[in-house]
Amino acid sequence: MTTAGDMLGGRSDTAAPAAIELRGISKAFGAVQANRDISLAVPKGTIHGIIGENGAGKSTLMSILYGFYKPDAGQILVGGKPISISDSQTAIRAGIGMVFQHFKLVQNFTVLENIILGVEDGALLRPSLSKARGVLKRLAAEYQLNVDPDEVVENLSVGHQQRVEILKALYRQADILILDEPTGVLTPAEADHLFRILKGLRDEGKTIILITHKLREIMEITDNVSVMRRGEMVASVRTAQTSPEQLAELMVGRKVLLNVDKQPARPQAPVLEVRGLTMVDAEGVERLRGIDLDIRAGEILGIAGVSGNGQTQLLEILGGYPEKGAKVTGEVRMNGAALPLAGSGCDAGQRRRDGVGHIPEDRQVEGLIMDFAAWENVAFGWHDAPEFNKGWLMDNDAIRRDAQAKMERFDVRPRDCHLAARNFSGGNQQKIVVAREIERNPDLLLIGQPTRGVDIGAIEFIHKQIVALRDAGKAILLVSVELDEILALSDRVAVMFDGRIMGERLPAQTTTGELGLLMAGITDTRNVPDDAGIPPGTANDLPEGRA
Amino acid sequence: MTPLLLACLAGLYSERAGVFDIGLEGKMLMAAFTAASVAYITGSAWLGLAAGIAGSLALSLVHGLASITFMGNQLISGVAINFLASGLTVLVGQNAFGLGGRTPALTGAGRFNPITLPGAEALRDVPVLGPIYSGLISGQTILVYVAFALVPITWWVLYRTRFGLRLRAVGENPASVDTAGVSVTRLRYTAVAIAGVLCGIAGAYLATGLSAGFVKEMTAGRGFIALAALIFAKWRPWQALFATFLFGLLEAIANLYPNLDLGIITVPSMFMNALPYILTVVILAGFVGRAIPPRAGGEPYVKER
Amino acid sequence: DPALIYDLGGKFDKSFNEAAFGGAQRWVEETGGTYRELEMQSEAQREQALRRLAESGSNPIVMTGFAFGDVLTKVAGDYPDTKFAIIDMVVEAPNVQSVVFTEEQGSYLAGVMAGMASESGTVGFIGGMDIPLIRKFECGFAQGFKSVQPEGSLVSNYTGTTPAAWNDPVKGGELARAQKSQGADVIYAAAGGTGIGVLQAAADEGILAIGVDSNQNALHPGQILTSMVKRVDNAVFDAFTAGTDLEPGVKIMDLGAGGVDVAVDDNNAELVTAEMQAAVDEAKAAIASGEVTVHDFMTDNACPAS
Amino acid sequence: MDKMPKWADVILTPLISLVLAMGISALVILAIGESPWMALTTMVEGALGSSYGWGFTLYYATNFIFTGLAVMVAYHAALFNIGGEGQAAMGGLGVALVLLFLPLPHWAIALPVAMLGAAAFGAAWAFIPAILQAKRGSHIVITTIMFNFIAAATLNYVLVNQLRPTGSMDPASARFPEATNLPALTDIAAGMGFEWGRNTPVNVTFLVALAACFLIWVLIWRTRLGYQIRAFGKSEPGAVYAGINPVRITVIAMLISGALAGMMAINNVMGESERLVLNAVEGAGFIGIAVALMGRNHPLGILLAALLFGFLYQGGGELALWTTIPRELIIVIQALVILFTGALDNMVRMPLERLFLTMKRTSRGAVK
Ligand SMILES: Nc1ncnc2c1ncn2[C@@H]1O[C@H](COP(=O)(O)OP(=O)(O)OP(=O)(O)O)[C@@H](O)[C@H]1O
Ligand SMILES: Nc1ncnc2c1ncn2[C@@H]1O[C@H](COP(=O)(O)OP(=O)(O)OP(=O)(O)O)[C@@H](O)[C@H]1O
Ligand SMILES: [Mg+2]
Ligand SMILES: [Mg+2]
Repeated sequence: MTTAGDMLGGRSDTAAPAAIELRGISKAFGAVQANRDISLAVPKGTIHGIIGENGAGKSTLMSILYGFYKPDAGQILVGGKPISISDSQTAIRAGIGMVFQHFKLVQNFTVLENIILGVEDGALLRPSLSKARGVLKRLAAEYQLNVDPDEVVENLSVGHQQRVEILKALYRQADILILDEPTGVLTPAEADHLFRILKGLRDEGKTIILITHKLREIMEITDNVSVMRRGEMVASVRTAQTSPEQLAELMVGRKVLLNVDKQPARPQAPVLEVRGLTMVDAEGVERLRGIDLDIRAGEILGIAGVSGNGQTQLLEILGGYPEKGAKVTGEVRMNGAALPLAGSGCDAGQRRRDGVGHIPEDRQVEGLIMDFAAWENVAFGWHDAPEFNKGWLMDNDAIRRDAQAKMERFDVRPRDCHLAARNFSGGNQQKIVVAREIERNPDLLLIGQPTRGVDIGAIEFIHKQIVALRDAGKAILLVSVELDEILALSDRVAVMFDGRIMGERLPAQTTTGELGLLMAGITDTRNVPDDAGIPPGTANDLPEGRA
Repeated sequence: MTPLLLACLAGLYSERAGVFDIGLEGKMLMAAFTAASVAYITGSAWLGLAAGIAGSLALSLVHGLASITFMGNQLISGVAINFLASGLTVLVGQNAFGLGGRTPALTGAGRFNPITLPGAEALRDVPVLGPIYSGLISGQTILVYVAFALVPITWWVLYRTRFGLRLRAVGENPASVDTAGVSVTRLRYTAVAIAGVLCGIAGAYLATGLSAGFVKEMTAGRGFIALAALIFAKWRPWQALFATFLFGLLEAIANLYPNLDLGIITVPSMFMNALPYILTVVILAGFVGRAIPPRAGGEPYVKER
Repeated sequence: DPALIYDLGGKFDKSFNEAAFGGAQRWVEETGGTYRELEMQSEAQREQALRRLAESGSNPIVMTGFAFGDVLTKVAGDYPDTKFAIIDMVVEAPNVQSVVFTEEQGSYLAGVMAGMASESGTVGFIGGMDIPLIRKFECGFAQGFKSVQPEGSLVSNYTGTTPAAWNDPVKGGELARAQKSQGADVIYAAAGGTGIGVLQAAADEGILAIGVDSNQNALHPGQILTSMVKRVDNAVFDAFTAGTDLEPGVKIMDLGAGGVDVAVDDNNAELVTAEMQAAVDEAKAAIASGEVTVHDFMTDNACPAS
Repeated sequence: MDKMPKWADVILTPLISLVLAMGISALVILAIGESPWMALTTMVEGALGSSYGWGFTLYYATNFIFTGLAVMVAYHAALFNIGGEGQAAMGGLGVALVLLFLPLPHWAIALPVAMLGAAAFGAAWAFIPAILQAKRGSHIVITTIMFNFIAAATLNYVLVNQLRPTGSMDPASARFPEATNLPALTDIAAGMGFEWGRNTPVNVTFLVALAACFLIWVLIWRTRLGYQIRAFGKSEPGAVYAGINPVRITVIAMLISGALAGMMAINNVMGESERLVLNAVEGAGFIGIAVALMGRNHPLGILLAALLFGFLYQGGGELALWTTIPRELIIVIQALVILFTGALDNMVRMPLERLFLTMKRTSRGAVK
């Protein structure tokens, strides 16, 4: 057996032991083999990228390293010495820190309380808190990681919550920092800022492991990169010696088209007209502040923006289910007829009858009932449809036939409509939702984060379907935090910030840099260089998702 | 209201740690029984108290096993514990004392007797404060003082100590505690055990303080009222004191006016008896609004599906 | 052999059923006979128990509690050769003896004693579940009390509306303390297991209490004024002794027949003054002669004294 | 995909749990100095040994089927209805009012009308907790508990002060008219020419209960409403996205639940006692929770679990009647059954899963 170090060639020949080394790690969850005989060595003072499809086992591997899961087999060496990481306490003591894909913060605790949780000095809180306050101040200055220590976490934007997670690790004096998909929730500027911090940490001699689905980030920041597929480590290479195309192929096991192939749009009559849409939520916070939008048949309007700037509210209102207790005003017309924004007639079922399809932002919470079989999910939301019903009863046979056909056309794997939704991988779950909504042929399709956390192979397929629907003359509203996706799919791009549309651009005539500024609420975008972030000083003080 | 307060605080510890506990009733009942039995056999209320705590703790352990170790349904476990206590107390009691589940009456040192606080007699004649001090504050059993002292103590533990921080965290997001290197299991067991101890004191107080022995089903729904008070208090210690005080007050009013004569109609005693329950519903509906329980409450912490 | 069926409260309810048990035990001691006994577990079992006992040859079959009335009416006819006795309820059938007690009379005497003993002029009554039978106790007590202290006041409470009301000594204690704070210095408890808490609290608080059904004077010697005894034990004993010759019809166990009484023994001798005893005797005589009729709450659901 | 076959999850796990519960019960019986074997044989003999025993077992099971179904329907909407006790009590009131005050000439007419009365009253009693949960977020567990107490008080008041015939000791209503008495199964059997279960209270309601099982199965798994209830129960945000109104589903599910609990009164009030007595429900509402959970919230499972609890009830009753073992033993056994099958089921399931997993692995290995 070769060690992971060998695969990397060069560096492992040096005398210094790897900061961290995994040997033959295996882990199964019940019948799912999440990690199979994985070996990996990460040299000290480097940034190591890990990529792989959804469910390839990246998070599992890192969680094992952090003592969150116990491996079934294998060995871990830190600084060349084998250690047994039985729980996170051991990992922390060994100098490992981890920022999880799904943050592990206590939502109603303050930043300070979250920071000291588990590493309090002594039985009383007061001394720990005041010590932490001091350290936090120092760390904030050193790494430009400002957060208000007394703010309650649930009031922070996701970006700031992530800062808290990083500060947590730094407060624990981590030498090895693991970040699991940290940029999924950040603006380009925030991501840039994060990368600067990571580079700084590396230059201090810390070791960083970075998981991401974005090949651009891998190429930009990592020294080495490892690729996982179906629980196995298929390659570890020097970043400088590879290319995005090669990585994508390693990941999926076949050639992948990284760009969307589409013809120019041929927009027709307007389908959706939104005028002066405002929304004040139950707590009295104004989430939408006068939105005006038009979407014509046969075009895709992309809405870019950091999550939490009102996109969710916009989708929910258009989808017919504004948040409980919210006050919505303004006008929404669909094919010329006004849609009710409150009271009876304003419900998701009615919207569907009016011709609105909706791929929700969160497939697991909204789009699917995870415990329902795939066939039941294919009727979800459309369960009133006449073809699914026989008098009082639901026509389950018809639904199953329909489900089987859709799964066939959308290549959902495994092709078993009796399987519960939770037993499909993320990409296939998303395909079920996309199939259900697109195949109804809606006049207007609302799409929220169509490919969030979905791997490259599935993204390619889903993008094709969206474009096909547009070409069939339907109107599409696409909300995504992925600028690349927005730019690739949209015919027009609107940027949302703090409940407002900051501006509209044509994809061909803008850059990620310009959009990034708009996403941060800066409308003066005259002298922005292509693809660049914003000037350093301002990055820290990006406004939170909502003020 | 003392047993109510103790049970309410017991529920507070458990539920703040994310373990719902509708078995408060059963634990109190079991404690009342073991306390009365041991106090009768040994003639010592203190040994009775210890036995009460032990009895309640045993059921807490069952609850912990079901809801923490085996990740079972916490509500079902609570229901089962209530049944278990209701059956076992009588079964064992009948077997031991042959009185149909009653324990023989306790006398003397077998009970907790009121203590007169220093100066109570002297101050009796001071206007206003005198009667309050000597009549209300002085002359309670030691367990009452314990219960009331537990309110600030609980507050302090919860908000000022490391243990409290972790306890609250584990009820909100156990994964955060786990990834901080602290054992979720141990924390939750501790919380459930504290709940056991407090229910134990409550039950012992019922049987050896407020009355002189055990009678079957003697908790008579107090565990459920404590639960309602806990929700009313939104899982906070001072509010728990206030909530139990309110329930005590409602009951006292119902006791004072068994048939409320409103001039036109006389409210029959049945309704005055049900008044605390009716008002609970009204309060839950009107004043407390949505009481948001600890976020991880009721859910076992499952790491690997 | 005879048989005895206890009502849902159970054999050891420290009150009514337990008194019946005592009567059966006394019969065993005196005659050396054997008997069968059953405890109910659910409503549906009543009929089952009656039939099974009748079919297995038990005779006579004695049951405690009005709740049997309905099924006995249904079942008695099917077993003409078996004799039944039911306590606290009238069932008209040729093979049934119905034993009823004049609790209002006994409670009247208790009321008289309470009236004599009360210095504050306020006495208390604590009932278990709020049902007519217990109202009957309350009403008799009120009349007796008012006969001594016409201007006195009676505080009355019921523990609850579910069967749990019979088993809540803590609430019994609380009610007793609440009544004391309203001035009551003698409290009559007709509340099964709850009553234990009332008697205890009264003893703790240094006021007097009155027990019920069985003689409970010994629970707190010197602190229980008296107990209104309802001689269910005698009824059972008599029925067992009569055996198959049990006489059908209504048997009224009133004051004259020794069915109800107030207990005076060593435990409360000090509390019962000569005057008090005289007043009780006088009341007894008056009731026996018809000079005083104690109103029975059950006849019209109303009580003249409250 | 699954860790173990469905049959193992649905049948083997509860069965082993049941055996464990019985084992501990045996220890308890030993501890109080009695013979577990004798107890078991008495129970089996008394509950299943004769048509007589079966008559009672089925009678109790009928009660539990209704309360179990009630818990189940609410549970599918993620609502924990602990109020079956109060709803069944109010259902009894509904039955009594219908039968006492409407002139109903024949049981075949009286039955559906009384069912309506029972269902309406039970549903009404579930309505307030439902609407409070849906609109104000008042915790349904607490409100339904409170409503149990309030139902007891209400019933007490009505029975003592309104429905009780004057002069009667018994806080119970008058007997229902003879014509409305339901035929017992024994009468039906006699009509068909054989003798079965003489003097047992099981009556046509048992057949109604069986029908209810089937109808509820259809409702939950075959109708649109059932689909909506299940979807809402699994994910409220999902339901909202799909155009399912949470308030509506909460209220409807609780109304059905309350109606089912109320319909239990057909069995005990109309079928057995033929008048309304205090405390007619006798804890069946709480047993329903255990029945539903043991029955995995499926009507077939509920039927089986109800039979089990009917057996425990009748067998336990016989035990208490004819031996010196106190009746509380049955409560202990019930508690253990609930504990092991409901809350500690993973104690059995986890090792079983591991077993099946290794079996699968080794067999797969063998094939290779
Ligand atoms: N939590 C789970 N419980 C049970 N089975 C699961 C679970 N997660 C995944 N599986 C099973 O494991 C298989 C592999 O899942 P995984 O997420 O690795 O797929 P994938 O290769 O990443 O697919 P995709 O690219 O569509 O995300 C799934 O198809 C599913 O059957
Ligand atoms: N706690 C768990 N219990 C059961 N199965 C799990 C658990 N966590 C992960 N899995 C399964 O293990 C496999 C690997 O999951 P993992 O989260 O490591 O993938 P990943 O590479 O991080 O995917 P993603 O890119 O979606 O984050 C998947 O099939 C997943 O469903
Ligand atoms: Mg996946
Ligand atoms: Mg991951």
